[in-house]
Amino acid sequence: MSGTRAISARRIRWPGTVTPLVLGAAILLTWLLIALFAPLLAPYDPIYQDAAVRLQPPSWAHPLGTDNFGRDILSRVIWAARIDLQIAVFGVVFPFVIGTVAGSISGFFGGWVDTIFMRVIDVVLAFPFLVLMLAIITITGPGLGSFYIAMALVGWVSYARLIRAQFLVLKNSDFAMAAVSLGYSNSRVMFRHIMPNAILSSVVFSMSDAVLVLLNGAAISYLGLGVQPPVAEWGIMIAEGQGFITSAWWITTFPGIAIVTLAMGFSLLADGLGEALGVRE
Amino acid sequence: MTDAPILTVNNLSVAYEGGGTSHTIIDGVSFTLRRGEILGIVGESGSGKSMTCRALMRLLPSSRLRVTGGSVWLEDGRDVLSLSQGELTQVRGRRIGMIFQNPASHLDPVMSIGRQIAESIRHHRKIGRKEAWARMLDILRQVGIPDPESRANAYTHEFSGGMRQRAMIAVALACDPDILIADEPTTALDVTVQAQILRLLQQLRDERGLSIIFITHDLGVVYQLCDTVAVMYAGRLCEYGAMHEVIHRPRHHYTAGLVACQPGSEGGTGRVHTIPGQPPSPGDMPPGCRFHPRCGAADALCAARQPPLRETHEGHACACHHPVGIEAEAEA
Amino acid sequence: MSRYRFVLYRPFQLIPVLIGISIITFVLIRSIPGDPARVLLGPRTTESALARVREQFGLDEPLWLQYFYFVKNLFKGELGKSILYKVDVLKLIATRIEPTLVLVIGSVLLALLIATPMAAIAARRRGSWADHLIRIISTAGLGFPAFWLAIMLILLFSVQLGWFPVTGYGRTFWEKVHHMTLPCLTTGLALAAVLTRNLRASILAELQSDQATAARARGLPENVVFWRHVVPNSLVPTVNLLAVNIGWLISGSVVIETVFAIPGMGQLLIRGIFTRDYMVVQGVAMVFACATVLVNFLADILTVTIDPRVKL
Amino acid sequence: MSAPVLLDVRNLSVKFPMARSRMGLGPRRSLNAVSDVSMRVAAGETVGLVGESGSGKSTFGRAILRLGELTRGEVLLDGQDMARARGEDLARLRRETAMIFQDPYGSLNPRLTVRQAIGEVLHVHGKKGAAGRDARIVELLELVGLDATLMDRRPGDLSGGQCQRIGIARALAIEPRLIVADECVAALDVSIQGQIINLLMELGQRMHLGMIFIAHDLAMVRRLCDRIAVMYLGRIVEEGPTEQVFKAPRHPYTRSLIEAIPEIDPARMLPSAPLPGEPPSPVNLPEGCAFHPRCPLARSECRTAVPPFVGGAHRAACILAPGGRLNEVGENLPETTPATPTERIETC
Repeated sequence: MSGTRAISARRIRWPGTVTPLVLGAAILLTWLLIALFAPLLAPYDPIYQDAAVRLQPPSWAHPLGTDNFGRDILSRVIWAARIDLQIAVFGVVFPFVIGTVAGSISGFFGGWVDTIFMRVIDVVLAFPFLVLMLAIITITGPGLGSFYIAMALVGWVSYARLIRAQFLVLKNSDFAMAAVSLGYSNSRVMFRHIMPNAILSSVVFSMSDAVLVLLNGAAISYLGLGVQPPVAEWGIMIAEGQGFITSAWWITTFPGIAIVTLAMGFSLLADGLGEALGVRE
Repeated sequence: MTDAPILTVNNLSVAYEGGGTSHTIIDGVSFTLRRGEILGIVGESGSGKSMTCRALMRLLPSSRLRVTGGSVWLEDGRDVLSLSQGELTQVRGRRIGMIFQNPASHLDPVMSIGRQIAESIRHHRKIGRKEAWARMLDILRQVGIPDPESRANAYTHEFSGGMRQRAMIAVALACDPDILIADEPTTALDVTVQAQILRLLQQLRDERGLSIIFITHDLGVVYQLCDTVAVMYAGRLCEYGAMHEVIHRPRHHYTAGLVACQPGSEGGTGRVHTIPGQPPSPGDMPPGCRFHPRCGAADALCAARQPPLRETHEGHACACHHPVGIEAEAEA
Repeated sequence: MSRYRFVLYRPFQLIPVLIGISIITFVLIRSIPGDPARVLLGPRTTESALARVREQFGLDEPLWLQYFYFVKNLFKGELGKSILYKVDVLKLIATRIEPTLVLVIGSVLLALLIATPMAAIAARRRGSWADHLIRIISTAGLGFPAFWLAIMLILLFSVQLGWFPVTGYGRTFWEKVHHMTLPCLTTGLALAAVLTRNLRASILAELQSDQATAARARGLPENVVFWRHVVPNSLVPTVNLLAVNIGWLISGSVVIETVFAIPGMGQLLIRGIFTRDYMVVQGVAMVFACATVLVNFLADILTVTIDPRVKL
Repeated sequence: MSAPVLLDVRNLSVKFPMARSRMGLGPRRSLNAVSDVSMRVAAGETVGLVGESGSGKSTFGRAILRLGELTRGEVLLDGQDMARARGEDLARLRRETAMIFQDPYGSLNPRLTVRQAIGEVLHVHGKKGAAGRDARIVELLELVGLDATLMDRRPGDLSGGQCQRIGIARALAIEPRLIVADECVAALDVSIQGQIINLLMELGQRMHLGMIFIAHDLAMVRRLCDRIAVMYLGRIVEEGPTEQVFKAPRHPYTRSLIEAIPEIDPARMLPSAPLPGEPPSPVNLPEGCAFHPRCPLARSECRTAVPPFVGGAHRAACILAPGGRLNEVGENLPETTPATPTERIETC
């Protein structure tokens, strides 16, 4: 009953007319603009230390207050958007590319190639994500570059598994078999017919993955193994403010809110995209 | 078959409401069911045959679907559509049982068949665990499941296709309902297994006086099983009457076309008769008679006015301005 | 019972994964630049200690032989000695396991306690304000950095209200409960966000499933349909989700132990990294990996128990 | 059929290896999807392949087009064995054969428009330069009874019947000589089914195509096919000219199958004692004749030996069939006299 199926198809409705896609895109766009125009928007230099205004609560001069070095929190939050957006983007792109290539090779060819990839994936997945990343960073030394290397080495498995599963389903789908029966070459079937359909779910996944990457990046900086001071980054700012929570709550609170909103933007975009493209996690 | 109707559906309508618009999915469907009668509801995908039965069980699959009018009278004079939730649970399963096309998805995969049946029995009749279990075994035996003692502990996925359908019939009949609604129960089965299930339904009718509403797209199955038949097209009832009368002397052009479409008709060889075009979609119904764009006998009247369902003969009603075989009188 | 036969032979199937884990940890330590013996013993050490390590791991032998010695030591339960604490890594880990275990199990229990009713309310009153609220909170919850949430909870419950201690672990049972409540709540809340979203989606799907419709059609009241047919079927994907998230949960505990200064394995790991105590890093990583494998194995047993269709 | 043989399948078998039970230490088992099946199709001839689910008919259809695994046997296309063909030989098979699938939506790439989907076939096979391509697409669409205005639609916007016609147009674009249609009307409504059957009938005649029509609906097969082959558990149990098979079936299974079709005919009501049981799993095939556990005529001989497939143009694999071991005289099957109806039901 095609008619009833169309009607009973489940649609996730969000309150009002604002769809998650629009809301998520708006949040991300806002942060992107903030990051781009940081020099214009930030009232102060993010690393300038002014001993005269240490630990000031939010005021007209310093809307989000100042930290223990007298640096303006608002300016630091704005400048940090550049670093954290970069973390979310690069932390996703490298694993995405590696995982997609590995997953499609594994899924398309099957056999021993697939077996080897699956074993490697099993082993990498056996390690808790952050633990393996930390172990890698131990070797490469702290810093943003190390973070990206660790991210690429660890994060690709999720994409590889996802793409592989999609390939296995699509490879046996009627339309792929139709393509083979019409005499199309292997590469045409793989790149023109299977890949565009398979990659949709990874694109959606990459949006929710961006949330995890962002949180991981911030956590690693918080632990002191990522971005190094005095650079403004939300995770570091939270770490720096932790010692002052009893006296200066604003130092930790505002960078946290920044992370939550940016992450929410990615989550909403993932929900919206998944719904629009008919992909379910 | 006795004359007193056990179920009377009167002018049942269902609408889909969403995105600011509302369109009618089921438009004024009426029929009656008598004790021991097997009524076939035939129609193609999207004709609303399934939806009609969901509506009268108040099991519409989406909150956007709403019954907009009509009534469903039980034998005791209650209207199913105005029952409270509590009363409804006493009607479903106890008075009206229901089986579906795909037993694999309509049975709980993580509960054994026996427990599902016993659960229904214990819910409707307040009896003990042991008694319910014994009764459950009895029902499994009645629907032809061999070795019920051990099969009762099996799960859905451990049954074959035909056995699953038998198990679902057992679940539906657990509380001895008067009416069984069968929503395309044999469509997914192989023909030899279909024949077994049709035979079983006939037996249940003969032995228990069960009344059955049998929904199908296959006129052949209707011919083999039913006493009366209702033909639906695009959400409306277009013909209704005694089965032999409707199939051998169809009055509605759609029914006539459908009978001629059967691959087994005309000796079963040569080109197949077809109905040109395709059924309309729910959001885009043609005005007047909904079949007129595909009908060879359509004229301006058909495009302008919806034909009412009228009795052409004793116990045979048809919604057509120009019924097959009845000439001028239709104009009146 | 034959469905449970995999319990007997699954451990053998896990051997390749365990070998893989040992290879990765082996390679990790060997890829640090410099003299491995010096790397393993730290900067301040004696020549005799260096010689002993070189002999124990055969550091002048070919790499595959070194790996062989490494595995042989593993079987003897020797993961090497900590540079900082001067004790066997395994013994060190043994003293640190309890707080981490309490944290992980406590968080899972709290998360289930929070997520199940939330998801049930949201799914059954779909489209109501309660549903919208739960969904917005859980979606936002996905993006809460655990360490920040921890600080916020400390600010509220410890600093403002003074209900819970800020840091530490305690000695007696009740002290431990007192100390671990906030840490468990932190990771529990983060996990609850993920669980609520997924459980809500699978309950919604099950509520509209054919089998639920059929259960209503045989006259079962909505409550019976929900608790007897909808919830058991929705739990199947949730168990898998929990198993998948165990790695994530351990990662979270590493950070949370640092925030609350809990003397667990996570804190040990972080200290190990800062003090370049490589043997500790290697040992903790390995134990965590094996724990993940074990949890996934347990999840398989649970899945088979609640879903008779699954064959392993 | 005097026309030259286009496709000659000889002793084709397909076995799917199954995972060993008990951690790979149990006995190696395999699923016998197709066992020792032979079939010939001449140009311009339509052969129906019928059977219930699990009979192996689809597996067979895929194997002969090399779209699925194939364990043993030969697939001769114009006398050349394609069973193990590679490279250019395989490309020739692809050029000359096409498949029509069951799911009208699933067999089309959801992301491609009609123009792209058919245009791609023309492009890959170098059928037309870019200039003539659109004209050819219009021509193909008209051939299958579709309007050229549908060119830029995607499958999601089309009805099942329209998608199935596009599937046929796409298959015709390579100008094949053999078409395998796998349950290609099963997912459609009755009134649309007839349209597709008529279309296939017309095209088959006009283009002199060889066609294998795989279906479970015997009435449809009777309309369309010149010859019919009945499969049960991976073997052909009966084969012959359609009308002969329908009017005088020689295998008890074929007869039960025909009897079970619900027809609108007062003379052909369903039997009061339908064929009991369901086909067993292809993993553990019964010894002897695979049908014997369900057969109302089964003798003790049926349990031991696989009956030979005998009898000229109309052949059957049953010892009771004309030419079978117990029926040298060639009489048709004896009527069955089963036990009481209820007894039957309970044993199934």
